[in-house]
Amino acid sequence: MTAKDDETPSLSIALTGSGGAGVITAGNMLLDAAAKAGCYGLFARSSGPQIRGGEAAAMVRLAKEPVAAPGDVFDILIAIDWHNIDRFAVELPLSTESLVIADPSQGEVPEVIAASGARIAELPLKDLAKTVAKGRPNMIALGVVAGLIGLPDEVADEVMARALKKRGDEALAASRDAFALGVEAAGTMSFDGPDLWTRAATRERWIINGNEAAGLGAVRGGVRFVAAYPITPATDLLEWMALNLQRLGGALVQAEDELASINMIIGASYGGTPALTATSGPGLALMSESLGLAVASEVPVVVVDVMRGGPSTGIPTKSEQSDLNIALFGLHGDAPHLVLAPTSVSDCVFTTQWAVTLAEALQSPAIVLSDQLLGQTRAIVDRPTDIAFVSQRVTADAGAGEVRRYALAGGGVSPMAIPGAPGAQYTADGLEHDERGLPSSRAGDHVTQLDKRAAKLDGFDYGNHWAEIEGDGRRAVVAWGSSTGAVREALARLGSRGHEFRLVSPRLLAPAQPARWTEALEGVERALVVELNHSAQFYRYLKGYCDPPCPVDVYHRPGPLPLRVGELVAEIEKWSRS
Amino acid sequence: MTAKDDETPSLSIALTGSGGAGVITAGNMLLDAAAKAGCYGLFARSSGPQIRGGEAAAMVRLAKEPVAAPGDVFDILIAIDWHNIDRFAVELPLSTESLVIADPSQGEVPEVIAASGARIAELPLKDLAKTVAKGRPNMIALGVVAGLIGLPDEVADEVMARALKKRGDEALAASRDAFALGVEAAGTMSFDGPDLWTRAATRERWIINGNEAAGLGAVRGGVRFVAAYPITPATDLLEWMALNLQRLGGALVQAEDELASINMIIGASYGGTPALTATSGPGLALMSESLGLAVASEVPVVVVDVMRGGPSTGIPTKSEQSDLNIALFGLHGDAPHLVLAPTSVSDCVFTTQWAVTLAEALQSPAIVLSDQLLGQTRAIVDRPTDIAFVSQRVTADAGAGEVRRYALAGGGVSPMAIPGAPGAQYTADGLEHDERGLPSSRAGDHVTQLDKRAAKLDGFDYGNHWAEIEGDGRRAVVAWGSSTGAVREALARLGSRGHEFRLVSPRLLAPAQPARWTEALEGVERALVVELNHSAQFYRYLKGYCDPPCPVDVYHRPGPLPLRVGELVAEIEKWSRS
Amino acid sequence: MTSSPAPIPGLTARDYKSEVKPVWCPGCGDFSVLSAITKALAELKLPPEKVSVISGIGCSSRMPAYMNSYGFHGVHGRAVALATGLKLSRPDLTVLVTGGDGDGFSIGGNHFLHACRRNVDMTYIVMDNQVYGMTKGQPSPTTEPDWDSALSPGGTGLRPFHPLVIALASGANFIARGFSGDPNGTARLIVDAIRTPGFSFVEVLSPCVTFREDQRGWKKIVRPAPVDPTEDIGRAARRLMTDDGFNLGILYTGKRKPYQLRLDAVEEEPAALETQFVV
Amino acid sequence: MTSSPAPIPGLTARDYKSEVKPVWCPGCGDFSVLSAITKALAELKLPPEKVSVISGIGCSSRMPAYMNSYGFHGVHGRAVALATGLKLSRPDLTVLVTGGDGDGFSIGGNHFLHACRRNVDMTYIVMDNQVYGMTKGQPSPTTEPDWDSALSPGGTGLRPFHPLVIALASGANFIARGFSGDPNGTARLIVDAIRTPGFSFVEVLSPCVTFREDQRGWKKIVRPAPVDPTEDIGRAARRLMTDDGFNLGILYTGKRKPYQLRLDAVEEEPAALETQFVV
Ligand SMILES: Cc1ncc(C[n+]2csc(CCOP(=O)(O)OP(=O)(O)O)c2C)c(N)n1
Ligand SMILES: Cc1ncc(C[n+]2csc(CCOP(=O)(O)OP(=O)(O)O)c2C)c(N)n1
Ligand code: SF4
Ligand code: SF4
Ligand SMILES: [Mg+2]
Ligand SMILES: [Mg+2]
Repeated sequence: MTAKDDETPSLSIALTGSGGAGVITAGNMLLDAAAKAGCYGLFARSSGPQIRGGEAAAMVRLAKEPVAAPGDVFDILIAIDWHNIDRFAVELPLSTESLVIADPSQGEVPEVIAASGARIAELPLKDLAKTVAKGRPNMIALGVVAGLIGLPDEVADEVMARALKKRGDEALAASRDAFALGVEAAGTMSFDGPDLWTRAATRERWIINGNEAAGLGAVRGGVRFVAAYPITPATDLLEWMALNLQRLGGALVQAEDELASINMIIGASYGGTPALTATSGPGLALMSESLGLAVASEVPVVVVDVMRGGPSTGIPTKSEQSDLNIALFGLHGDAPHLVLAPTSVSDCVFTTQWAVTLAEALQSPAIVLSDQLLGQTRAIVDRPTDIAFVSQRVTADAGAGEVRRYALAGGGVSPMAIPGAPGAQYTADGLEHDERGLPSSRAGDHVTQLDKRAAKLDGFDYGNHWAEIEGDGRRAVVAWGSSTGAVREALARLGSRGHEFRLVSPRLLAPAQPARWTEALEGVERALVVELNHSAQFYRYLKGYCDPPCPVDVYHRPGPLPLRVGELVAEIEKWSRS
Repeated sequence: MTAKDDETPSLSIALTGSGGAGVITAGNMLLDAAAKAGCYGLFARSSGPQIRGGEAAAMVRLAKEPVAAPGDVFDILIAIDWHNIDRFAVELPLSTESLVIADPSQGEVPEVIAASGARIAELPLKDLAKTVAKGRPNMIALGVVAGLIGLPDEVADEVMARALKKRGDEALAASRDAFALGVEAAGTMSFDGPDLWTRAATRERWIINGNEAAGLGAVRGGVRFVAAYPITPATDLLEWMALNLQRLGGALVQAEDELASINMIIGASYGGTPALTATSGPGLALMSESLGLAVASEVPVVVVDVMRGGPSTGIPTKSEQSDLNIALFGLHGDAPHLVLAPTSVSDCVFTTQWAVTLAEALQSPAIVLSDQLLGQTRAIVDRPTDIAFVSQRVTADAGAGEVRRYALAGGGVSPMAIPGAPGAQYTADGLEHDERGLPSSRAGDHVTQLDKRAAKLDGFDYGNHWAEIEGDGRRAVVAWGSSTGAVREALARLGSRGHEFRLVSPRLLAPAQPARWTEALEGVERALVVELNHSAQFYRYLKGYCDPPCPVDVYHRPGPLPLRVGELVAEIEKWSRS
Repeated sequence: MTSSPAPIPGLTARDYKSEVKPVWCPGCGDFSVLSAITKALAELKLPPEKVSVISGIGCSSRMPAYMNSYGFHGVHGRAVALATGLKLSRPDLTVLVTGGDGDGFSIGGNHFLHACRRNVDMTYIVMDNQVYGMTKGQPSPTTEPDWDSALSPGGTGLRPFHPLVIALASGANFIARGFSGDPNGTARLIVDAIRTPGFSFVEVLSPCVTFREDQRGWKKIVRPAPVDPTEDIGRAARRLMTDDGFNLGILYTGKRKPYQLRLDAVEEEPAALETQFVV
Repeated sequence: MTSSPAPIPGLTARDYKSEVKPVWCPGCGDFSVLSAITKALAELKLPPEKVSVISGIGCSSRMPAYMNSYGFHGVHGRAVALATGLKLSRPDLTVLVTGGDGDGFSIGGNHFLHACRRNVDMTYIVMDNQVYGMTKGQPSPTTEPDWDSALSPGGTGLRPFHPLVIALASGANFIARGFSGDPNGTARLIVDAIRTPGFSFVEVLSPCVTFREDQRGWKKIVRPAPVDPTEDIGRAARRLMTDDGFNLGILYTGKRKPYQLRLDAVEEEPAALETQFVV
């Protein structure tokens, strides 16, 4: 269906089927091919709790402009089968303009789908596949989609050839034939979508997911040591690091648990190597005691928390922005540290790189709040620019006289001796200490060191990177992390309807930036915070720490469903009339 | 020195000396004797980082009325020696009206002490002790104090007899003789203090510290299982429990670490036994992942956090109120739970008992924020009343048809089947689940269960226990936990000077009580939060969660020095003119 | 070891299974472990409501939901601690702990050590597949050093953790190894484990057909241990130190007294404690 | 074992000590362990700045501050993990870990297990006083079952944890026991521990004179192990299983290759990784 006039021209396509049906493969190929044909887009997957053999949905959105949120409804849903469709139909919104392609051999179109009023086209995918030697329904489905949306033939072919290189010529031929059958079948259906293929890429484009992007940002920032314990949805970030660090003279160690991984990276960083771990909520919780050690002993480390549904084990495979509280406040005692949130898949590169740089420059732990949505969505993006930050760790020169590890100089950043440097030996300590690092329970030492650790973070000039601020309306919408994408698109849609809004999306969440907040909201009558959690965590934080200069409201709800542009347009419109 | 007219008539006495000098013994005996003589009072100790042989100070305050904070200055300081006095002189404020009694054989009165301008009286404690067979200087010092403050002879004798019972007659005789020598020596000194001995006790009086009080509250609330790992300053609470639970058919298990202790109590509580652990900041941090499990699986448990100086290992033996953030927000995901804070040593009984009751009734973890100051201060108090709370755990009847463990009934509190009950089997789960407890990643189940867990806490009627509210001024001072005592006394002092203030001290910190807050501050023009931490944690929380109906300011500073009444009087006066 | 279980009147294995369909991959060894456990319970004729099955996180840790007993699906690595609190406070219950090699020996290693030492009366069944199944194929402590995976390209290079040796060294009172391909034999081991007072440890080789295809070959390698169960800790040590990981059966059974709390002491009321405070 | 250390020209034990006065109680065994460590370093002539001493929390864990090397006084129980990160990323440093029995075997038990298995080249010295000194006298995993204390009135009733057996069972490459009353002998053990590649574990019996007065009697009980160091893991196992805890000397020394990271691989720039993303 063509987008409404005020919508970003885009197409949303879902492929569903039970495990083994190959919908994820087909979805990935669709995205790859679309990228080659010059469009932007996203690929997200949803799957059941089974490790293998469960149902899955491949959800692709293609657009002429960069997009960062799922479409409001799927224009095309092609179902290889209806396995467990009840469980995730809610993730696949349809409208009367949607086209549903179903294989009659898989039974009737289920009520949850039919109820949408979508047009139904029947196609015997399974039987068709049997007409091709080794043909598979998923490749037919891919062909149908390609045919419907007008994907140039040569790109699909190129992508198939690359994807099936290892499987041999026979497999490739089977796929090609099946694909062609699909394209042919599409010719019998009517579908009218935007033409996404006209625009040639002017800049280099990448396909990357947020976990890879965070990994790349980390190594750009200098990280060469990673210790970690697997956890969904952070594991693929770790796997990317394990493979890629090898090429840079770095390495990843699998730790026995998260208590070990955080301590291992503290040890490596103390030894002079920028170090990182990645985890999700349960692992972050286990790290909180030792994050406090990094604060007190002033050792830079970076923890990427790829958030998932909470609390406790929660919903491991789905997204939510509910670890903000623990990231900000999960350490015991007064323990100031850095918290950052990437604002999009490709911003995971920048924000993680910046987090490493800040951690190093400020000798502080930094927590990066990514989430499953950013981490596991593959996106077609412009190549993220390569920024060379100037600040870095201040080290103590060897033999330059007495070295006071925790000296009250440099705005709270004291030169850090690296083991091996002669004459600068000291003991890093989590006990309260004096300037030399010797344990002290004196009130004077306690307050000076607490002041120092807060001042170095509060006094640093974070420049414009602290937030993305766009537009100039009298009303502002504040989003953070993965919610930014959907809010940005919603504001654009509202903008084209003549309502101007300001978007404020902070990348730096802690230390709190009350002055910058006030500036960002200058001239704003009223602001709305948008976030994906149950207890409005950022909204509360803003009110408690930032004295916003205008009334602030909030629209929030928990995951696992991502925020949709249409949902936000409706909410923001309602709010803006309030 | 007599107290100024507006001050609570009281006397503050410090005894100092190196390890083995016995000042702690003497201080305890002084408090015990004073209690027998019918006065109120406090005993706090300060010691160096050494386990044995380090310097120590016994700090006693005696008064006609119940007191909950140290005096502004010490009226009497008696030093057996000056070992490491530099290190803790700041904990021993003196004025020109103070009397310092020093043994000339221990060298000159150190500059930090002399600079106060206090009167100095010399007394050769060590030499005098030698004149008595097995005489010890600390008993002479006790005699001196007793003589100066007019402690009735018979009570001192009674206390000595009891304390030395096990050591035999010879030891008792030596102490008595040394004590008498001290009393005699006091006769040669001039000291003019209030008479504290006239008022006969009308109610039963106890001597108890906050750790014992919390223990008593816990067992009154029904706790019969404790699993814990030692940590200063919570260990003595655990030791009290270990001994006393035995008499009640309960027991304490020493766990291998805090990860085990929190899980052990979750297991015990799941099995139907009200269960508790106690720890301090580092241990609480380690428990946060599993506290989230208790939230999600709805298992009641109580964690008493006896706070100490943070962050990290910090200052283990000294007090601070800096674990509020982690107690409120240290769990990953949206994880509503209970947080309470006792407002005085004796309120540790009530608040802990209430915490157990609430946890049980609401099937929620509860964190009780005590601190070193409450936990380790021995206080003479009126017997805490014995409250029988009516609410209790709602259990599922065996065989009463299908049991939905997480049914959406009862305002969010669903009947909990206890293992052993036939026909009611279920699996408690930290994964998101449906009403039956079966794992679910459906959006609908997630939001209903999140709503349920929040609603059961938000909807409960906490009655008047939620806070102590006293006085009726247009200005209010808000304190929580151990700060309440000093604030209360400061407000009384200001009150007698004609300035009326309202005191608001919340006992229930979470869930946030915005409506009650508004009510408590009704008619108030301006409020001041007072707390002992570096980052104004409660102040920020109040602003973020409670929309206070009037402007709120804050006076806060970190530990380890306790808030003093004089300090607060000055700060509040300054503020009230603002 | 008890003799072959006779047909049981009354309760059958079915009575210990719930209606919930496992999320396990078709062919996963854990299905047979579920069978073995329920057969063992049927053999013991334990009322389902007097059995509690406690687990952490992992494919294998999903076990409790598939059973008709009480269950607790806790957090990763802490099941043994949770079970300890339950059993100590509720000695009347039969407590089983079920989980995986990652859950039990990696993140949960400390609780495993101390549970063996503490010797509380429970049975710990670890479905060892030498891999993290649930997180899609990372090496666990029992994985061979050269097993290639995305997280450890080329292998970890680490000596595998030997669970039975550690159990023996830290004091477990009953040590056995079963194989999911032999649910009847495994059921017999579990029966004995439950019957033996104290902490009983049963490692069950349970192939992960998805990430460790190679483990399908286990059925050809496993064999009954060519020795009798022993009570001699020295003999057991020698035997286990040289064990290749595929000997099935009871490998050690001791006589240490289980750790119990004295919960039936004088029944006083809390008020009785107050005298210690009175001035 | 090396021969008795000859007088060392140049660096002496003093050069490895800091100016900080220990907080230890007069008579605490840990003073002699400090001496032993500094003597060992002097014997090895290691530049102080190339040595890092890592610890957790406890009386014994205060060690780093008393030395003139680099140090890290981390959190309770995690020293071995912190040291692992340091050594893996800085193979040029000599890394020692020092701590107590509570720190290492109770809260730190899992890292101990996995460090033995991982076999990173470092030396772990545990001052075993069979008590929690710093928190004023609670039982530790190595405490006898009948030792009375406020937290465990009448004793824990638990079988003591045998650190050397666990070290052996989990793969430590060098296992020795020293006694603080014999600082020279202990220094020699530490020299050998440092020289032996891989994870070396040295338990030093170090009396807590404040909470375990009875340990003053240890000096009469300890004796050199009546056997030679062995490389045979089976022999070592048998020997340790029957050991009464007072045999001093090297009890096992293996030849396993230490775990190292390949950090000197192709030195590419991050930009080289970007091709994988290009459309
Ligand atoms: C604290 C924490 N860290 C990590 C995880 C992620 N996680 C879930 S299961 C698992 C490992 C499972 O392996 P195993 O115990 O061997 O079970 P299997 O799936 O192989 O049966 C991990 C690492 C988690 N849930 N919690
Ligand atoms: C997480 C945490 N839990 C508990 C403590 C309290 N704590 C400090 S030292 C210690 C035990 C020390 O015993 P050990 O390691 O044997 O050392 P020792 O003092 O006997 O030398 C404990 C429990 C802590 N600091 N951190
Ligand atoms: S991933 Fe492996 S362990 Fe998990 S269910 Fe599948 S086969 Fe079983
Ligand atoms: S308490 Fe014991 S271990 Fe600690 S310093 Fe004193 S003697 Fe040593
Ligand atoms: Mg496994
Ligand atoms: Mg010890």
